[in-house]
Amino acid sequence: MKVKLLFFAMIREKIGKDEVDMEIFPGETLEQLTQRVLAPAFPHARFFKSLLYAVNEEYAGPQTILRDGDEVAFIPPVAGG
Amino acid sequence: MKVKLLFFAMIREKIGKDEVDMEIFPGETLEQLTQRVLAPAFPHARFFKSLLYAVNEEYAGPQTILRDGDEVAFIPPVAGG
Amino acid sequence: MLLIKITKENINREEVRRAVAHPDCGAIATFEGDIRNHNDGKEVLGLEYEVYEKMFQAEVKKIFHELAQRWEVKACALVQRVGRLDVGEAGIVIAVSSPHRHSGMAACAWAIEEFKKRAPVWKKEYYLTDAQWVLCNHGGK
Amino acid sequence: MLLIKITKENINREEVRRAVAHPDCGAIATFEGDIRNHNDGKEVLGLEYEVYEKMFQAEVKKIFHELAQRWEVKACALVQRVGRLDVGEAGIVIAVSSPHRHSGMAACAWAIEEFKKRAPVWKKEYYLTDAQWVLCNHGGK
Repeated sequence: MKVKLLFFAMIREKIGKDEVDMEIFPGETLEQLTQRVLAPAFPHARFFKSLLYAVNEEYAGPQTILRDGDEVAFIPPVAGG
Repeated sequence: MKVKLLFFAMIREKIGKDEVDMEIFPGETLEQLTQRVLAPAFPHARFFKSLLYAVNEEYAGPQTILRDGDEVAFIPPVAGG
Repeated sequence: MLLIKITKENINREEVRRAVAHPDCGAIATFEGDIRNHNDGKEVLGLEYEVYEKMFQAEVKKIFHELAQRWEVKACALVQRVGRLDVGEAGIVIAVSSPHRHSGMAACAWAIEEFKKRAPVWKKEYYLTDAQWVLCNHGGK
Repeated sequence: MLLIKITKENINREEVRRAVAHPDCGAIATFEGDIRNHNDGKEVLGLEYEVYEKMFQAEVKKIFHELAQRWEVKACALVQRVGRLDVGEAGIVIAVSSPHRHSGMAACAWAIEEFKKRAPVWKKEYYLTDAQWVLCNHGGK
């Protein structure tokens, strides 16, 4: 099962890419995926507290279970217009 | 003692002028002047209930006593921009 | 900065914006009042604005002065059209700039309400077969 | 009528206004967010906007849909600038047209607040010697 991850703003800069394709485990949640993917680059727990997620262009909670083909975006604090 | 009267909108149209100079009595109030000047053209008391006044470009109450040289404007209901 | 203007020409929106824009300010709130094609169930073909010009200037200045005491704003501008207007044309544009967006929007909304109550402006609507001065309730002061 | 647009060019304010103007409507409320020369006590030289474009469109559509359920409005438009901007340039313009002024101003003010909370837009500020992504609290949904 594969999902596409989208990175924006400070996450994009830290990761050095704006998107990657990634294998996920069956039943893996957004939160679990986030820990695998972002924790190495963002060691501070505080960062994750302010992080939101979107799955297929809709805001989604951390417990959302991912499905094959999902487009996952990590949404750091938005700044609006 | 003389004052200048300014007419606007439906008052201007009814009177047929946009301004006139007028002699006033010593101690004459805005309300008294209004009755003398406008009552013949506007027979309905309802008209006067919605009428406001300005003296020298400031809103003024009906009991205001006029002074020589005042510029008096009758302000029918405003419509704003 | 303050722009208060009465004009017989089309209102120049860019002039209004320029009058309030400032590098200190993140927000510009604008209200534009356009001539509608109907009012009170009647078709409106156009209208005529009449203004008591000197008092208009004085009264709008007072409104902006009060506004600046209530909200943190940088600049205010108001342009009122007079004379004959067609449907769709702008009768008034008000703009307020402020460091932050909340104060600007609130101040602009307040300014329109005060203006509609207090500014000596009258409006005659032209219909298919007749015309009429529009009577709104007013407050004065 | 609905205009939702992301652009690398200067925002065309007249295009925004035309998108919402309608002969039925007496009121156009507009909010413009400009780049300020300072933030949090630091001098700002310019900034960069980044947008998650597809989600941006979807989210703004939702905001306008909710807005139309709350207020009597005729049309909404929103244009967001992306890329590098200088101080004084407009980052966003939102406009709402409505038959009456109260609903238009209230709807426009509400739209900005929702937009700032929900729209996937990020902002990097450039200072004299460094740069920083601006962290605002956000709500999401």
